[in-house]
Amino acid sequence: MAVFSGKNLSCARGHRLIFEDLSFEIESGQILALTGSNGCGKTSLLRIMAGLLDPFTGSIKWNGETTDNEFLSHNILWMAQETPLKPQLSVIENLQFLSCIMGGPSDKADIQEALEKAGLGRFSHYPVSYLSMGQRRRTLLTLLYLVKRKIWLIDEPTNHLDKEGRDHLVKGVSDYVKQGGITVIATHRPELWGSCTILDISSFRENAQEEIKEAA
Amino acid sequence: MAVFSGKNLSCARGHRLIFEDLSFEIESGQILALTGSNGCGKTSLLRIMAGLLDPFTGSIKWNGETTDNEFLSHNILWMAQETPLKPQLSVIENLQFLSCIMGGPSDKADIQEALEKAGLGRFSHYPVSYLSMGQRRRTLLTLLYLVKRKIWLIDEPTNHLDKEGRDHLVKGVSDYVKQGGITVIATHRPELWGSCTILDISSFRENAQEEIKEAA
Amino acid sequence: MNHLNATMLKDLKTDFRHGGQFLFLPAFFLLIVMLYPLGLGANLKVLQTAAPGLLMIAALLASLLPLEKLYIDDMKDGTIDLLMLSPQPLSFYSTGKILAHWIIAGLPLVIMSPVMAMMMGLSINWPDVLLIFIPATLLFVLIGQIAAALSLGARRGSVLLALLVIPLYIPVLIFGAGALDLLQTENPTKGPMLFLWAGLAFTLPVTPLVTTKLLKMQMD
Amino acid sequence: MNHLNATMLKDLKTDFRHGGQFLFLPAFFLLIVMLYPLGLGANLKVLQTAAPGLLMIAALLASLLPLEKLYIDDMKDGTIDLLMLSPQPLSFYSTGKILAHWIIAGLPLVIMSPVMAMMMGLSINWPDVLLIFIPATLLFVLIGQIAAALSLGARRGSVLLALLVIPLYIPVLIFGAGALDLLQTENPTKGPMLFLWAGLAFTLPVTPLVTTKLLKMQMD
Amino acid sequence: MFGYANPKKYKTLSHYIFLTAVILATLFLGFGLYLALIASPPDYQQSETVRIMYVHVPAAWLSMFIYVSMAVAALVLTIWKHTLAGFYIRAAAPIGAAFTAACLISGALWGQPTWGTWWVWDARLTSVLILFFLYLGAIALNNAYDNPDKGNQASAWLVLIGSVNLPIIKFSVEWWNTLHQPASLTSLSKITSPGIHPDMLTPLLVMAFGFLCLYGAMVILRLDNEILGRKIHVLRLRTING
Ligand code: HEM
Ligand SMILES: Nc1ncnc2c1ncn2[C@@H]1O[C@H](COP(=O)(O)OP(=O)(O)OP(=O)(O)O)[C@@H](O)[C@H]1O
Ligand SMILES: Nc1ncnc2c1ncn2[C@@H]1O[C@H](COP(=O)(O)OP(=O)(O)OP(=O)(O)O)[C@@H](O)[C@H]1O
Ligand SMILES: [Mg+2]
Ligand SMILES: [Mg+2]
Repeated sequence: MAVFSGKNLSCARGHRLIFEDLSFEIESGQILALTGSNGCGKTSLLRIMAGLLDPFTGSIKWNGETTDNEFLSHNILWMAQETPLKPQLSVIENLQFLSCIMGGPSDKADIQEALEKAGLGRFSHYPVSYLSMGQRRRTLLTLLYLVKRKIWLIDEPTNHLDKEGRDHLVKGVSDYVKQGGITVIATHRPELWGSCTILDISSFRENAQEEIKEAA
Repeated sequence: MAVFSGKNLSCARGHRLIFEDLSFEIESGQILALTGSNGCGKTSLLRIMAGLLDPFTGSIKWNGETTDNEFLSHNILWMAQETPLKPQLSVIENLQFLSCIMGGPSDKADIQEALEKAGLGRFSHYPVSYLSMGQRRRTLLTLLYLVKRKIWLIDEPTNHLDKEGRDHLVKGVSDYVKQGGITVIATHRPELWGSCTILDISSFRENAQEEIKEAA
Repeated sequence: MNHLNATMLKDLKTDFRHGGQFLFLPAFFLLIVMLYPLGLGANLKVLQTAAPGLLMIAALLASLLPLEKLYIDDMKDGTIDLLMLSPQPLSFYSTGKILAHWIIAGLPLVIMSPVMAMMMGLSINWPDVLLIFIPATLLFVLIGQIAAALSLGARRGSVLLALLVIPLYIPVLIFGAGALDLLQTENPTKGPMLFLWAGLAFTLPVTPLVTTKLLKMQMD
Repeated sequence: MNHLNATMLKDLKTDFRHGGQFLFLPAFFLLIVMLYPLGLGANLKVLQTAAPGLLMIAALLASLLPLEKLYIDDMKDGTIDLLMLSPQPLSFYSTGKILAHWIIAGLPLVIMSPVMAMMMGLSINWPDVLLIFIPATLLFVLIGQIAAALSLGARRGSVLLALLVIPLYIPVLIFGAGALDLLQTENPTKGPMLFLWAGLAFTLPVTPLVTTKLLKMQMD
Repeated sequence: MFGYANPKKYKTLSHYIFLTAVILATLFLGFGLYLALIASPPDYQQSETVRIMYVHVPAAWLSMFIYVSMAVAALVLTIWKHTLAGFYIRAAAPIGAAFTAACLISGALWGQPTWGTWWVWDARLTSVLILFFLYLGAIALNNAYDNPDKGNQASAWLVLIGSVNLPIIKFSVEWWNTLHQPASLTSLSKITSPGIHPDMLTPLLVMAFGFLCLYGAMVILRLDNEILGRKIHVLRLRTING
């Protein structure tokens, strides 16, 4: 049973301490939902988990061993709050590039198939700048089915999605964890994700949020 | 009693007809919630209402008269899906600029006050690039209280907001319509907005979604 | 505070905080001017003959560089939508943009130009240099603004931008370099300089109106 | 398909669809070269002495202009985050970037260079011109990449970029212009040209590694 | 050697170095100035203006020496990740820039009477100017990041890359024929027979050593400041936390 955990994490951004002394532990087959008020550090924690941000103290472990680049780059699927799609390129071109750098297939046919499944088949040759916000997010989410990784880190994925899209995503995540995946989701609606562990980050702030005057 | 209405609207984007023969009518004191699946044309309809996009057919009326630029620019408050904040400028500088171009106050003191009310007081001198997504949206929403207009057009405002932020916004909107305002909201969660008229745009598509092949 | 000020302030501040064009462009100007003696060898004679053209090209580049990004940010993040719905006229906005652009990309060069001219061995009075550089930089900025607004919504916008702006810049470049050149010789006919000012007199009032129209046209 | 191809394709396509540097830069090169005869009054003698420096400066500027935007988009929209978490090494990405940059800003100039040299009255064989322009444009691109990666996460990135890149460009400029100049005289020592190739041999393998390191450093 | 790369151990040592450096600098600069301005003879060609040399040449040497020392520190920082090396770059860069400016300004002042011009675009002068820009770039990079460690790392890379400029400065007078004087003192071939009169050589060397001590004192002061600044940065984060 694989365990993904973090111990005594604290996080500093700019000149402020965002949260402190936070620990979590999650096993394969589980969903961890990060909640908390705006600006409490959900995104920051996800970045720390992905190794994109150095924690101020503490460390992230996989089966008890500190995660290194090698591990992270083969096992993490990272999906940020913003979409890394290039507006000038077509949907399929974007996905080819993204899937390729994430180590998935970069064959047109495979990607077209995934797009069909997500109901975006007919848009595959549209430049992304023509898509509505929800369509962009859906485009990005098809990556979940193209790339195979052990850990999904997803930041507020339901924004911009309609009801059907949300349901589809929730089902995707629950299928994935059923097969032994680990998912961490930052979300303002933990109730969507069924039986998940909830970690409220707001409670690790205390007076960390005090402001320091700072030149803009 | 003022009436904001649209008749026989249809909308073309790129080479496709998005929706067809759509009409709506809304009186002061009411909320109209635009719903529908991703890409059905909510944002497009809002843009048509604001005069930012020409309808393919039909027109928008205010008390029976077709709206013109003069009317629109004095009576519409437009809040898009993306935030027009400049990451390099501080929160207060951004709001000064936005409030100024929307004809609101551009005094530092006024804006600081509005920020305090929104719970963002301590961030006023932060560059926007330091803010979390939710904090950015909250910043933008303070404009609702700085600028006085007859019609609010808001596109999916609850994205990125935490529970408290959502409640605050819902309350703001309901207070506004109680005082005779008109609000049109594009949303995937109509249930949030209490007693509102729901307009499902998906139902005006029929075969409008037929695709026309197009060079990327 | 109105639109015009607000826009100008916003642009200047944004640049100051982030892009730093206001520092970049003069540094760039200086460095380019420095490159020539290096590239051409320290042969003063050659340098002098090349100088007018080189100075003008440096000024041209300084106005050209910020063009591409001029309206893009405001377009992408929806600021222009808000401006369309503003009670104040849109031409305030374009005028603010023009002023900010010139303050960043023109003014510093104008101030530096007499020194640069001296460094390149030109023997011209500084008021004359200013009389050439002021209209030239303004023209570069104004023409650039029109081209930027024109190419904004278009597919392959920047290709268009390049294709539009270069032909329009050439006359300014030729008259500017010509004026500098003539002033240096014994025979200072002021013809080219007058052309520059005439061009400016025509372009200055028209540009805010044209860019405003173009911006409106780009909406959809 | 790997990272390298994917990145290169993405950059080329994006530029082709939108940025249009691939058209702008050659046009610009041509313009600069065309301008000098205008400014210098078609005096072939002067033109010839100035030509080597001018050609090199034009090539330098062409590589410099796209630098500012090179990594910014990928940084802003989170593409670089994804790359950090990619199973393939990040140096593939930087190599792809370098290639795309050179194809856009170097290759066209290399192809045009013999003609340009001829237009400016230089009497050099075209293979020799190529032997100078290939390493020179490559060096401009490589050094530029390092500077771009270095100034990426910094405040006032673009000022920094100019400040960083131009001092590093100067040796290439001096040797490049020197080599063109020497080839034209009776006394064709190949010294400067060898310096260029030696510089390239050193810089080429190092650059992808250095930019990779720098990109990693920029993360937070 | 890296024992002192620990800021704490360094602290005790630095105090003594600082004191010695200040004392030596005062002595040597005082004596050197006396020799340079009063005791040494005017040049037979350049008469009194030759005295500019006693500032110009030491400043030129130091501008290069400091850069070399920064390059070594940069290497240490990028390879062994010793924080102190980063602090050193931060501390040394502005001083190096100042000495380079002194070299440029004194050179220009000297150029006016001897060459009849303040400035020519020859390789030596230009490469010193580039050195000056490199210093400015390093300073700018140091301060361009929210996280000072990032600033140090970025700056270290620039210093490393920029060090290609050093041989160009050094050998510019030999590779290109220029107006500027070739090195008569520090050139390898002439080491056995310095082409400079001992009456001028002594004050020059005394001044140079005085400059070096002055630099030592200044850099240590600035290093201490950097270390304190870092402590403040960390303390700030901690105290906010209560
Ligand atoms: C801004 C202008 C100048 C700059 C940037 C400059 C730069 C330098 C540099 C870097 C050195 C150190 C050379 C080495 O150790 O290899 C140096 C040395 C020297 N410079 Fe200058 N210099 C300038 C102007 C002048 C002028 C006008 C003169 C006098 C005519 C002059 C005379 C000397 C002499 C005599 C040395 C000592 C050479 C030796 O014996 O090693 N310099 N200069
Ligand atoms: N600039 C454009 N050019 C061509 N087609 C466009 C353009 N913008 C949007 N479209 C198309 O118009 C349709 C409606 O887009 P719109 O943004 O109005 O959808 P929406 O209802 O707001 O969707 P969402 O819920 O995802 O925000 C989409 O199918 C989209 O592909
Ligand atoms: N680059 C940065 N520099 C300085 N401070 C930052 C930076 N990025 C984020 N912050 C601050 O860190 C805090 C946490 O940000 P984060 O993005 O992790 O919040 P979040 O929990 O994801 O919020 P949201 O729900 O709004 O997305 C915020 O208060 C924000 O102001
Ligand atoms: Mg977040
Ligand atoms: Mg929408």
